[in-house]
Amino acid sequence: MAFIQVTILIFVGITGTAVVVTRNPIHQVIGLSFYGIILGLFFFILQAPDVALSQITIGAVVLPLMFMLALAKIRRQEQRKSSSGHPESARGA
Amino acid sequence: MSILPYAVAGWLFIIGLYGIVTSRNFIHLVMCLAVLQSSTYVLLLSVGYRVGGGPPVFATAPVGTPAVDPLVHALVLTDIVVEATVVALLLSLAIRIHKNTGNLEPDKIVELRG
Amino acid sequence: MANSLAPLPVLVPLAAAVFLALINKHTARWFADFVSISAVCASGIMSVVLLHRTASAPIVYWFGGWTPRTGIAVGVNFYIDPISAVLAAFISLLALCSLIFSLHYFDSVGNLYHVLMLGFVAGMCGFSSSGDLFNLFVFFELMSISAFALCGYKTEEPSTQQGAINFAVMNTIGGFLALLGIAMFYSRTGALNLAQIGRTLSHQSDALIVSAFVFVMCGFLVKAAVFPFHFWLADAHAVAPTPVCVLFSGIMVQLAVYAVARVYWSAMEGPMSGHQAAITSVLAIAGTITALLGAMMCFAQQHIKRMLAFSTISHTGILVVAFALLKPKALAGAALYVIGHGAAKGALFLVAGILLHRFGSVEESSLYGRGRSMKWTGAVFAFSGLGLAGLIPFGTFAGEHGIDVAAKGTSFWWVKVVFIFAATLTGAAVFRVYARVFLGRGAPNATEELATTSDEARETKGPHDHVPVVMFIPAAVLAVSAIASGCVPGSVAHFRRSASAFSDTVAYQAQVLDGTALQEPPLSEAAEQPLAAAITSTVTTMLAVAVAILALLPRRHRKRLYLERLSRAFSTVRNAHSGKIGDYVVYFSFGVAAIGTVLVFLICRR
Amino acid sequence: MTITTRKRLFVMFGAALLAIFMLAVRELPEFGHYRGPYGDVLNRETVYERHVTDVVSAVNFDWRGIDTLGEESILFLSVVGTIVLLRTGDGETEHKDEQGTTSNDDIPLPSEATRVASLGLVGPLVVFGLYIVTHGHLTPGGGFQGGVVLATAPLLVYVAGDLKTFKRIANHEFVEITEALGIGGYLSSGFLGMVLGSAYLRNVLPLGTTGHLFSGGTILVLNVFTGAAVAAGMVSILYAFLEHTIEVRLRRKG
Repeated sequence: MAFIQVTILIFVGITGTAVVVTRNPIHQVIGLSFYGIILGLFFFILQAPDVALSQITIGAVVLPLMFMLALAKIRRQEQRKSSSGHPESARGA
Repeated sequence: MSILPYAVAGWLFIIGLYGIVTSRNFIHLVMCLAVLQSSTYVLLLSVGYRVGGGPPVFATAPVGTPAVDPLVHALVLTDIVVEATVVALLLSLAIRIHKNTGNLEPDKIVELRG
Repeated sequence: MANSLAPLPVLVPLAAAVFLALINKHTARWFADFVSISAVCASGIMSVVLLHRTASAPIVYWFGGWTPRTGIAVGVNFYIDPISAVLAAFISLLALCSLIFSLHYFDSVGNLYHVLMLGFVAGMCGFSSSGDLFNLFVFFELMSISAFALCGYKTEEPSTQQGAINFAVMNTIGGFLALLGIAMFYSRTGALNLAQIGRTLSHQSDALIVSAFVFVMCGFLVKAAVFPFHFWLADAHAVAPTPVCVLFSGIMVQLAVYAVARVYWSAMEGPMSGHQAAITSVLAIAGTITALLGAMMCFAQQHIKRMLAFSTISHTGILVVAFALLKPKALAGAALYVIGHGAAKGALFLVAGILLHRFGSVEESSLYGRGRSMKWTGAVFAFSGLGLAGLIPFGTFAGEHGIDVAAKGTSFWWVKVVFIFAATLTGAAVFRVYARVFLGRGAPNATEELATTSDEARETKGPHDHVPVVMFIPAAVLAVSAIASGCVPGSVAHFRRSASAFSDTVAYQAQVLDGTALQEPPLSEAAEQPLAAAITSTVTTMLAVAVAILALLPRRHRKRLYLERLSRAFSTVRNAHSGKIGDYVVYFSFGVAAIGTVLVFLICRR
Repeated sequence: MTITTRKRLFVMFGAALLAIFMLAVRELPEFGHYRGPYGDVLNRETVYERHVTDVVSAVNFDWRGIDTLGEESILFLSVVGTIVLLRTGDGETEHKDEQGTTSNDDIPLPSEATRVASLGLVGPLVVFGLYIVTHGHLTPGGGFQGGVVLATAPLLVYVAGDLKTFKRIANHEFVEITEALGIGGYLSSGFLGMVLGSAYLRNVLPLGTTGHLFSGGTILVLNVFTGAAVAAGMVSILYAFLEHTIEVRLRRKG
């Protein structure tokens, strides 16, 4: 096994673990994006350009973007709830 | 050393499960699920790799050049799209749950019991 | 090509779904109903035609025309034998009933419900006929995705999302565990086709093969809701729209067991030969626990949908036991059982849907006596309850009898007791609800147990003072099918023959990879004692009625009989069903680790 | 169970699980020694049989085309599911109660430089995406990758702050129709083979010359349909998450 493969693999393991143990979702999203890039690199090294391209576009861009948007949406819901004792929150409870 | 890629795949699966078990936030939980899922990519691509093989593209290289397994690449492509869709669906569920209960903590939402 | 019908039961619903999405904004509700019902009908009719054609030999259909080359499968195939065709036809029947039932349902929403339903049906049909391991995974995900969305459909209630998220997370984890297993199979054999995997593996078995099988099996068993993976099912059923529950409980869960059986007999039969005892004992124990636990949990429920969900868990446990016996005869019984149970359970869920429509509640205590005027609906409910209890001549009776016969003479003869227990308790729960809700018997508020959920929001609009015909008829049809499935002359023999073909691994591999047709397997008619079985089934049903009556006794009588203490002791088990996804994942990892350790240890020690 | 209890239990079971997994993968062929035969057959045959040079695309769109159809359907159903789950229910008045909260909206409008840069990137991005989609059978890439690249183009419009245009591009109706057309096209091209007397998804179009753009028969066609479905699917999912924010920002701008 080539040195570069070992290095990147270990890096994959570490970043993956880091994404999981990061408890703050916003930091986690950044970690996830980074993780996506590392995985993409790993795939590239494994001679899988198709997958690497797909991983970098989806795993490193679209997926974190989805999380960002979801977080933004949730924050907005929270703001709305706190700004005016909104009936909507009462509905759910 | 040669089982390192497999070990990493197993580790990613377990650490993803660990994240889900200990999660206090649905968004965090979904991201752990994404990590768990990436274990399948690593395993699939690793089992199809061949030392000295080129990419399975024969645009410039002539047919017969040693190449890695193209099949697992196709499987992983499918898998990646599946991941994105599952994440999208779970995130919309999480947004909904937050909207209805004002809460994102899995353990605090105990409507269904017993 | 003569068999060009083979992929159509999947493609037609899918095409209808796409078509409906395309014209979504510009079409009326009735048109969407029309398109989806005709698509499901068409899919069902084609499955029946296929069933007819498979009578001579199973159909192997290669997508893209890629037939295998010198034994190497280069494409993906559908393998349609009588059992998978019957399942596909049954999927269509259930989907048809729930679509007709939903004509009055969801008045407020657009046509996306139909799109999801059609996608769900397509996914299930594909899952039942695929002969390729990765393709199986794709269809597994297809049906999962639509099931998640359908489950979370009633977006207004907080419990809905909780149930849907538990469902989605557990099943996704299960799916990817299965994919890990698939990758392991692939790395060893270089094949994804089940027949080719089986042939390449031949008789070798080592830790890799065993754990790959364990991963695939456990991944699918998550969907089958086998202990300890069953926790999500009750949550999902309690919150999913009632017509969707019919499909969840009636066939989706059972399909997962079917897939495990398919994988086993097409690929794992060789590697596991000589180790059957290990598989049998592990799975029989898991199935037994599932059946017992599900039955007890079922009886303890007040929420009717949740109660029926636990009853499904219990009956799936029976199916798993049937598979664990690894005998064609048990398999035939199981196939019949799936139909009989699915129809009865579907009818029960639809009656629950009618109750929800009329009274806006599916809580037993709050419905007390309110169903007195609904004689016919009540009759359907009680009648289907007889089906759950396995009374002769329901399909469940014939199925259970088949499994019993297979278990006889093995060291697993005692599963009969488990079956009786499960049938008694699940039947009793239905009868108890019937007596309280439709007859107004027993104490009005007989329960001091923790109320599980609050009232559900209605799923319908419009007048609620009568039972609409379109809601009643599907329920009645399903109840009649439950009994009809056991009465079709020759059906038992037919299922036996199909099951022995199903479990003929070598013939399967030859047909898929070499294209050699199967010979008709000889019909082995074993001596049976239908009389003894009939008596047992009658006694079981009477027991179920007796237990229901016991449960209806006033509290002081129940105290004297120690029933109260019993139910208190059981509360620990109930509390384990906490609704917390973290807990469920812990149980899941326990289950996989336990099954894996035991099987690897038993099979691979040298 | 509390989280601590769960953690303790899981450490035990997870370790057992990992142990089984490691025991199993010890028996795998050594890393880097793929043994075939499936992949090798594909590598050997694809160029001759299908006149395409990217084997992965041939696997996705020809050898195992039904998997991709299933996967497109998964994407399609998940888009439908997302829309269903995020729909505004009857009892809710989402769009009417914004006056009090718009001031909390802290997303700044982009600077002029960002605007120009983002909008300037849209063109090349679209061209790049189309290139990847249409050359999927020749070089790495294809419907998935190109589709995702195309899906990011409307997002650049969003980043540039041109919300009205973004809304026009990404509104549900347009995107849903593209999505349905993409997957519908895939589904119906499959019937072509069936109509011509062969199996579903049989590649019956002329295969052309290896290495040319118009080669590979249905592989190219399916690639394009997949590109449309993936691009539309991704835009629709992102739009479903963004919808509300856009409404607010548009209102604030006047």
